[in-house]
Amino acid sequence: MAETSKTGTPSSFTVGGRAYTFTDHTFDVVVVGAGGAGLRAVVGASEAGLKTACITKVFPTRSHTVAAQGGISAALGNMGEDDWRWHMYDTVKGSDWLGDQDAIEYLCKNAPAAVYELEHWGVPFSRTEAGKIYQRPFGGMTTNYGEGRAQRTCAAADRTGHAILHTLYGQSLRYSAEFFIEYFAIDLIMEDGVCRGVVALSMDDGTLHRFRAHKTVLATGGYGRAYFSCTSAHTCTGDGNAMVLRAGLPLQDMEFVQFHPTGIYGAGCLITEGSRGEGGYLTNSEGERFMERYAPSAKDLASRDVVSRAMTMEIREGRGVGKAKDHIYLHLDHLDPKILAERLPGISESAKIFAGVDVTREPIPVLPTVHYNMGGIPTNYYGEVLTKVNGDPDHVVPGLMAIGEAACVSVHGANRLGSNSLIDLVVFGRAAGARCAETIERGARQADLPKDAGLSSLDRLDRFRHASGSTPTAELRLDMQRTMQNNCAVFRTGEVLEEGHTLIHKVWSGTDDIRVTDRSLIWNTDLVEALEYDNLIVQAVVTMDSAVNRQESRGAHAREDFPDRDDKEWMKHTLAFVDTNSRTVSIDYRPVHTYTMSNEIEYIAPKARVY
Amino acid sequence: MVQLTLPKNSKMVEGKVWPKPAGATKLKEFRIYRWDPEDASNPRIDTYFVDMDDCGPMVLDGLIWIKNKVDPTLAFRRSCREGICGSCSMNIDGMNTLACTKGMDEVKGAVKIYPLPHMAVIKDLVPDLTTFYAQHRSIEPWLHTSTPAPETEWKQSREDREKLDGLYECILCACCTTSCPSYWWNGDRYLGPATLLQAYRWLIDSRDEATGERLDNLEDPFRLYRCHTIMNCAQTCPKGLNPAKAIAEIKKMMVERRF
Amino acid sequence: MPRFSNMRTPLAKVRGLGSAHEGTEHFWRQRLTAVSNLFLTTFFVGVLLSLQAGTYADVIATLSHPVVAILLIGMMISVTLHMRIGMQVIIEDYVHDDGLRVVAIGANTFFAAIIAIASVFALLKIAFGA
Amino acid sequence: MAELQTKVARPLSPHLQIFRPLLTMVMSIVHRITGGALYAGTALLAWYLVAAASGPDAFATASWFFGSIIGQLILFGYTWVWIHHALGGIRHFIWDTGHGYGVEARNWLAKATLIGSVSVTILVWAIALIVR
Repeated sequence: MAETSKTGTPSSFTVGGRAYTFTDHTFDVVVVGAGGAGLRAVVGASEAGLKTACITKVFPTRSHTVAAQGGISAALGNMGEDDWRWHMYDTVKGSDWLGDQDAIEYLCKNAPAAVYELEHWGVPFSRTEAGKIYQRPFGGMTTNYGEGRAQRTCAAADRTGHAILHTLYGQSLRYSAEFFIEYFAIDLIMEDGVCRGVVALSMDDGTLHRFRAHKTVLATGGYGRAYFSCTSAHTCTGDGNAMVLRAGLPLQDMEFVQFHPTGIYGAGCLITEGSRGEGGYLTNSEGERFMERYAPSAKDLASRDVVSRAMTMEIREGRGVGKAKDHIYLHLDHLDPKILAERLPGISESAKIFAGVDVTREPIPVLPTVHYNMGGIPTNYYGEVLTKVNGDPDHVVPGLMAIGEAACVSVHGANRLGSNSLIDLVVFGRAAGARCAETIERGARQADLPKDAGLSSLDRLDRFRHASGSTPTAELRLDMQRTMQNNCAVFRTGEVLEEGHTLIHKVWSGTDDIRVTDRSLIWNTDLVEALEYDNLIVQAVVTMDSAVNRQESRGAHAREDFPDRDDKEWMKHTLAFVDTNSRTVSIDYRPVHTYTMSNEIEYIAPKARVY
Repeated sequence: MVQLTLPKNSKMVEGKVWPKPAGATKLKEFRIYRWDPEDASNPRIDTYFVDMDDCGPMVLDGLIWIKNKVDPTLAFRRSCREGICGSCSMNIDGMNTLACTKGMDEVKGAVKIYPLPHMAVIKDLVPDLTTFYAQHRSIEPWLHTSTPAPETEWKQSREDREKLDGLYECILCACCTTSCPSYWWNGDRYLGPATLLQAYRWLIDSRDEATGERLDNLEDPFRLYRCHTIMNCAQTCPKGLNPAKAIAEIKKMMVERRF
Repeated sequence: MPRFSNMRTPLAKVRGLGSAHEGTEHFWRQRLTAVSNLFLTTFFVGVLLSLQAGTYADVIATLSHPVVAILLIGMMISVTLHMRIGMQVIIEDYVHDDGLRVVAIGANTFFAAIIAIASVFALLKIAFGA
Repeated sequence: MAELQTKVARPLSPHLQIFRPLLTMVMSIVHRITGGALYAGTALLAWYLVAAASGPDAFATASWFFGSIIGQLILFGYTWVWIHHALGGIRHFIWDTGHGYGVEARNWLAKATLIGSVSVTILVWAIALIVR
């Protein structure tokens, strides 16, 4: 520990008999993650003249935002009358009234400006005859508070996420933000409840880095890979969520996991809801358009939880298609091939590659597949991370922010509407950048880091690097994924969840026996996968335990033993804390914000949710 | 002079043959390029056998199967596994492509896998793409406008928007660029097919107001004119795009603006 | 061979010395001479075919005909221009040492010039009947 | 990204050694080689013209050489080289206009160039033999 770095903190440590040295960096803002939300925050902060770093484990355009297909919602009114208040109503209803209405108002009101901004930066949106941004219908999106069908989802064919992410990446290069690409963030640096920065491993050369910042912004995405079958990328391991849990902070509403109705059977790859927006429909083994029974008015364009549940019901009642009668058909074959080529070229390609199906002739075999995590790091609509301290449910954690799928603002509540995630990314990415610009004095001196800053990260890294148990990471991961898939999926009962609780905790304690084979530091994906597994398992555990705990059905959390929504008892956010030493979970609650942000709209009171 | 052979430290040697999975009936042989940065020896070709009955259909599934069941030290990039993120680009069966959309059954005999060609190797199948990304950055891949932005969107006709089709879909996987012999020999100065395709994407965007400056910056014997229409780029692009054609369109614009 | 040391940032390396703002002239001239080559060399092969059984006197008579002489002089200028550009591209592709490349490109120009001057002089001499 | 910290120099991944030889790539190489051959061959052309200008004796030497078996072989080869390069040039013209980039088109063009160059060469020499 001889060397002292420019942060005034020792930069060399000996852990497990091995010496590790930190390279130190000081920034005004450090954004972890380079998906849609992260890049939007990077643009905002760097444009404001803040010294900004972006740490990302994959090159920015590889982030999972790139796979978003259908579009981004905003009440532009390009394809008929529209109003952000209607958008807000739909979002509140979609959330099954668990969403915070002040945040939802912020989202919907700022959506059009955020989309125009993207367009001005170059996103190649599809166009109307008048040269405006093309908008398509999406599930749960209505006009006039549930009366008509809205065309609100702005699309760039069926590659909207790709178009947006690449544009945001280009834009982020304009200002002098510094990218740390293929750096794997290990843990937050916390001091007395304040976030001081983050520790990361550079995969390129195996060096360790400490980033000190006024604000650390987590934009690390969801944790779909806790499940066996998901539309999420291999890299969707919710690293930021896990860092927050390890820092003693809570995650919110983790029991709400969205299943996308149309993942390709087997492969799990996504087929956008936009395909139903363009006229596609689902059928069972009897060739029946069964959604007409479950959602007489919205039919195939009901909200995702409703459609997924209906599909699961059909399969359970023996009306699934295929040899094992375990999936459903999505029909696009009645659509004009020209429309398919223009508006859905990407999924036509995916269906060909992953299901061997020509969409102009045959239906696509699909199955509800894990897609999105409504839960995450609790924040306010500035993107500041919240925790509950001494009964104050809105205590801001200084220095720490979270945005995107990692965060739980909460605008999606118990169920997110399709195309509301992309708008969430850019609106709150923008908000976070603006909040940084507002609250940080450019280049203001930062206090020295605590003497042992990063030491716990080194401990964790070294422990996994030299882990010599008998269970390979892949095995533990598979156990976790199977448990989550079997015991914490679309249909939930107390019994199944209790069993899941036992099983997932067993997997968790099995982590002590993990084996890592590769002892190197340069591009050691064996080690990184072990760290990612360790991140996933805590999230899986809190998901399961939060689900056991919530005794009602709301949005994506549907329990057969408690089939109804219980606003009296359960109109509240779950907070899950974890003690990683004793491997225990404790649950607490935050009230749902039953007020709006301004006088422009009144609180939308709960009512029955029918599509 | 150009070096057509591999430098001494890069010549490949025969590596380890890993044991066949017990009890498997349908095997697929994988021959994979390995190089360990913490070891001074030359790259080697390891042989693995994948149990096709226990594994998904794509080459990426095979690689993950090997990593999970046989050899966790094998390093490769992967993310979306549906051909949109561009992480798992590598040379499979002699062509650059994405492991996630390449079916194992498309390859006759052993599946031979190398990193993207003529790149510095960080480890195993992971090449260093730093220069590639810097090249993409150098063309300023964002919309340049000076006219104050309208309150709503810039208008764009459907015809003008259609011109971006076949260009904006690029996923920056670098398959095309690293398939180009011209890029192999002059990758430090030639921008390469992917970057030029991206350049053209901004050149013909009807909303962009810097076409002239963009052309000025490209007009260079090396940056642009190293393209000799060898066509490997078009042949190898896993997204079916045609960088060679985009480059031809840039050259056309260069000539047209002189008359 | 990398043009710049490893301590430079990747962007600095890629930006290099900036754009030469040229190359289109070369490209265009290459195409123009290619077109003229196509016609002129075809004509020349025709001339050769007609002359293959001829005597020295026949050859001189044909080559000194004004139309033939003009077209062949044109061909030699067009061919040498075309081949000089072509060879320069090859040199730029394969010769990476800065000094050597400059020398090679210079030698290429000399070679093309010698061929052009010698052939044009010979054609003029035949045409003017020395 | 940080500069390289490793002690061991990174190897260069294999390229020509492993990349599948595609028809269009091979044709591009052949175009370049034929161009190089034409380049060298202009020296023979200049020699022929200078010999003709120098007088009957010099011309006789040149005529003898081109009439010899080696000379005839060189001329035959040169004819193919010239035609192949010319047809390759036409292929490039098509590409310069922005056409012929599709999979079928570019492979068809490559094959057409090859078949064309061989048949036109034979045709030219057939004419030469008939005329002679």
